[in-house]
Amino acid sequence: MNTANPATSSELLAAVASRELAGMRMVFAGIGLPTLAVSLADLTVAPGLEIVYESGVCGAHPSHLPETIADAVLITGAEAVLPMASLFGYVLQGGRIDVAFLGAAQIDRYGNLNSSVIGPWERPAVRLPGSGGAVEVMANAGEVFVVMRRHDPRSFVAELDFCTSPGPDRARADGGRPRGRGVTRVITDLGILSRAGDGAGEELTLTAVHPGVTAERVRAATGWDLKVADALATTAPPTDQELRLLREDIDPDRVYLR
Amino acid sequence: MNTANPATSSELLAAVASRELAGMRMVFAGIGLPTLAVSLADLTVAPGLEIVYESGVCGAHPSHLPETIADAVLITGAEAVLPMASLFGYVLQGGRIDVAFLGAAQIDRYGNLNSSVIGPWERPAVRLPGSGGAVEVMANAGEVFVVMRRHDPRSFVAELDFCTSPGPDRARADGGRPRGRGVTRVITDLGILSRAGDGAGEELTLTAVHPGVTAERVRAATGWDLKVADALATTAPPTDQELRLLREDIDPDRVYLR
Amino acid sequence: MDKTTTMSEAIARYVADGATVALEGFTHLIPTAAGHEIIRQRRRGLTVVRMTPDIVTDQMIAADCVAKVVGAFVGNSSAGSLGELRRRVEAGTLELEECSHYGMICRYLAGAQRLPFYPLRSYAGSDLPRVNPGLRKVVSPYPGPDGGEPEQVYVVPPVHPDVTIIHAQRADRRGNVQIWGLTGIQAEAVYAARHAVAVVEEVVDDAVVRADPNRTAVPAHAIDAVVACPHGAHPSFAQGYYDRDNAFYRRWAGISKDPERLKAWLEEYVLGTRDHAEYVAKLAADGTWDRLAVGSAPSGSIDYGRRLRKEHP
Amino acid sequence: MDKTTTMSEAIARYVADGATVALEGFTHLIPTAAGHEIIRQRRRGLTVVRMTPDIVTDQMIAADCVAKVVGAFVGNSSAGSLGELRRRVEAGTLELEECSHYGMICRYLAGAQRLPFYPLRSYAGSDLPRVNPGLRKVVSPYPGPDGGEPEQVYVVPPVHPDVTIIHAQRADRRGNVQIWGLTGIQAEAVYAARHAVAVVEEVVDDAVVRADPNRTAVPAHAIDAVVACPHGAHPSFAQGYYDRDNAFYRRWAGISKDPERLKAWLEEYVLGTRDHAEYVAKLAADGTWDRLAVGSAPSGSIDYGRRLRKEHP
Repeated sequence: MNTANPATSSELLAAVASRELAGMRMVFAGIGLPTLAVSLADLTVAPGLEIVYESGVCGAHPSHLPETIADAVLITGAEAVLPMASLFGYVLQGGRIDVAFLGAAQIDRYGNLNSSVIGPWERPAVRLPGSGGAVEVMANAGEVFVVMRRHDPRSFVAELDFCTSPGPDRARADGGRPRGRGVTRVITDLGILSRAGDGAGEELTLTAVHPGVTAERVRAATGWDLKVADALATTAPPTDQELRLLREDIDPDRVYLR
Repeated sequence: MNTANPATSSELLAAVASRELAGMRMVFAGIGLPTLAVSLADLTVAPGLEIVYESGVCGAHPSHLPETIADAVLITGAEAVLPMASLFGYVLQGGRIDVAFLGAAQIDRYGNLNSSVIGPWERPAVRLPGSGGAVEVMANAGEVFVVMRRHDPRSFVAELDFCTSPGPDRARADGGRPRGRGVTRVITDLGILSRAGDGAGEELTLTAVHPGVTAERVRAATGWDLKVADALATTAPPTDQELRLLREDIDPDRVYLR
Repeated sequence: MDKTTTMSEAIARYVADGATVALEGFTHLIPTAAGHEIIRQRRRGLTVVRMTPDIVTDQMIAADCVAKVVGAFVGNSSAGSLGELRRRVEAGTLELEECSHYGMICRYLAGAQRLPFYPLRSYAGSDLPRVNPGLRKVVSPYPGPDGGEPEQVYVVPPVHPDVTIIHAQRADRRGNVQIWGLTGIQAEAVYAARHAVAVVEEVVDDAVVRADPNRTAVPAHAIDAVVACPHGAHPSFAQGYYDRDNAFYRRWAGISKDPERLKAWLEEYVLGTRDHAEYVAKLAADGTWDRLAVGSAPSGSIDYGRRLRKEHP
Repeated sequence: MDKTTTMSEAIARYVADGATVALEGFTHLIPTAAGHEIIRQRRRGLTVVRMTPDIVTDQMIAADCVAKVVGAFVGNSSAGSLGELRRRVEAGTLELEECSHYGMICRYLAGAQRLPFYPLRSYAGSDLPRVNPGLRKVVSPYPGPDGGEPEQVYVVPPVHPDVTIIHAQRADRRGNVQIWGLTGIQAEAVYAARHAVAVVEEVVDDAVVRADPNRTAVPAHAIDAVVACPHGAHPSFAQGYYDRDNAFYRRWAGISKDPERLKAWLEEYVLGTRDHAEYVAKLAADGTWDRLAVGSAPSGSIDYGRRLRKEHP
């Protein structure tokens, strides 16, 4: 660890997320921390990792850090640009995505996500952007990682105000046959919550805390009675190599490392 | 009429078919006589008529007379080439075709078509090519013209051996809601059979005979008790202009004017 | 047939009060200039169909053109909220039909293919079907993958806009539209619609289009009007023509948060300009187009081949 | 990852006895050379899936590779019959699953989209559902267009080939496949399959592909093997590379009508050649490639643009 210039919270999140991508081949990701995590994984634990963007871009080779999933720099020099019907139909629903990153305003203990409203849908206190492709990503990706910059009880709730993107338990109860395991990792500013995602009724469990964070602090920041793993780990902080790659190669202008 | 060099049967068929295209905008056509008819109509009664080929070509400007619906000369210089899923899904099933040309081995009095087998399907006496896109064309084009070079009882049958491409009556009896009117014109070497196609149970009726052909001869060549229109017309032979266009501009090598 | 016309005429002709109007373009090639002209012509009671209702939708809502929004992502990209849309939805004064990205895609696919429904593997377990009664289930007529119970899947109904408006890099006068970079869902949105207007950066000679027919995303037979309108996608971008105005997206969060500021912005930039050319000139003054200018990255040329002999090979 | 390999290795690896093999390419870019290698490797019991089973299918049937054909048009284009296919179907010794063009397209669409069924507006009133039990009906969950009875539509089941083989103009070593001219149903057939092999006229540098990403019909993530095989689509054509051998199509009617002549043709041209390069050399001797050579018709180049400034616009 670079003790002269220690890791910021964003750098920690990016490094931790990148390590979870070991062995993955196809990632469905948005822009921001996931971009950093995937770029770092490509240079470390998952060489050849390909990001697919819902805009249709496959095999991007951007000249600049992209600001949106449709940034012109993702297109110029890309290996392929698919129409959106093909991207969503053949690549995502077709079952070719190993892991996808999602965000949300609320998450519950099973990894169900709300990105639609705070309050009642019909007359919301806060109208949020909505699903976008999240409901599709949850149903069709092999597994889903969620990155939450702020771990607090307003986001980690016992009851979602609205379930935009259901995990596999809810999907099966409604007669669906989801392809994937739902949310298997939630990476926050406090630690990592995990689900294997291969059994019914399985809850997110605190499996690691970041250096200096206690399990009690994470439980207090969670709106349900959060389970803690017997073998609770402490996250290894970013290595010098990870920090160097993030700071010098991947995001030298600190666009997402803010 | 060019009395020095009278019209061949192919020229007559092409000219007659072309006149039926007056007022049409989008034609779905194969190669051969339909090509000639559409090209002639574009130069006479239906300027701006567009042929769509099931291969995906729209707005072709071929340098040579095409030999197949996928001929390279249809592609080079075309206005658009669509993937087949778009051509069949959006253009044909989407309901954008005014009229389509089909051929068949057998046709019945309602304009149902067989292009699959002679004899029982399970063990046919003759295995024919099958539907190709014909069943889709019949269901989705506004109307269908059939060109038959040989009007005989083996092709004009009381009972099809197999119904590959049903007209709207059969489709509705099976719960379908066909978009179009089915076969409205059958143009043969003897004359023209017509259906308005706007009522149930309507039969093909002999509405015109070519010069020198009698209604009795057409009825004898037809495998069912063919109705004859009260106002039976005699086909106007190709005009000098039609013959000149066909011979000099459209098919100077007589590829399809054989 | 020459289908070129002015924006003013195209909107007057194809966008009536109360119409269902699809405006498509996913981040790339958003038909902003068309939305502005709809505002100038003070259309009312529109249903706006758009996968990602964004700045131009927010502007149309603020200008009181919109009764209902059908969409999947009602945010200002990742740059914050759409202030006016949020205010009205939270106040209950704007109807929102909430869907998802692939749900919207499938609604266009069903529309384009004239299907009564389109199946997809979304929605099972979601609250979306509870608030959107258009999301329904169908039981497969085949045995399940294990030979057992047939699968159930959700389906969406077709959407058939009265008009779809898209923006593109170029078209010929007949309406063959060529797009590169992200092609999104434009072709499906056009084929689903009763009429379609293509707004383009440039109208080009027939020969340019016909040299590369695979580049044609929408053939002329599906287009009713072609409008030349350079920079008509701003603040979104046109690949190879100008970059996205990310600064404006960020500014919109602030502008749209304050109803008075939003009103002033509309007065100055939309209602206060006669047409998009004036809007473009106005933005030129503060260096917008210099800031968004892009360099060259040529695609290279491929060869379609030409038959050499007269006879068939 | 470099996925280039030889035809021999690609077929040995991805085409097993009894496999379901889709060979796609509608008139254009038919993967003939791959079919010939399947014959050379004496595969048995294959199910061949192809919209338009044609000459290469007839050859594979005659070489006893094929147990079943799934297709929509089993003719030799407009040049006559497929002799061997007809003989065997008429004799009851070859299973044929008969479909239609759009039915096949929808089966690939269902396969690519991992759907249990795909709806289409064909088949009502046809005898095809009587002989193909895969063609079934679904009732729409929405009211009919007039607000009345819900519509019934037919649906088709997905097809999931063990391998799809396509021919294309070019690919990079990773397997990004670029196609121009007729693009057919190749992308859907690839995405529907468990594995996919791209046979190409040329393997090109990454930079060539990346200069024009919209030209990529199939991205690398869907391709397992890339085989360089010039003239591998003969007697069909490769737009811009060589024309269709119409004379050979016409000759095939005669060759395939006579089982002895057909057998001799296979012995000489397929089993008697070590690989496609030998087949190509053999045909060069009688001037085939000169006869099919094409001139130039360049597409022209478009511009993808390049960001000039370091910071975000």
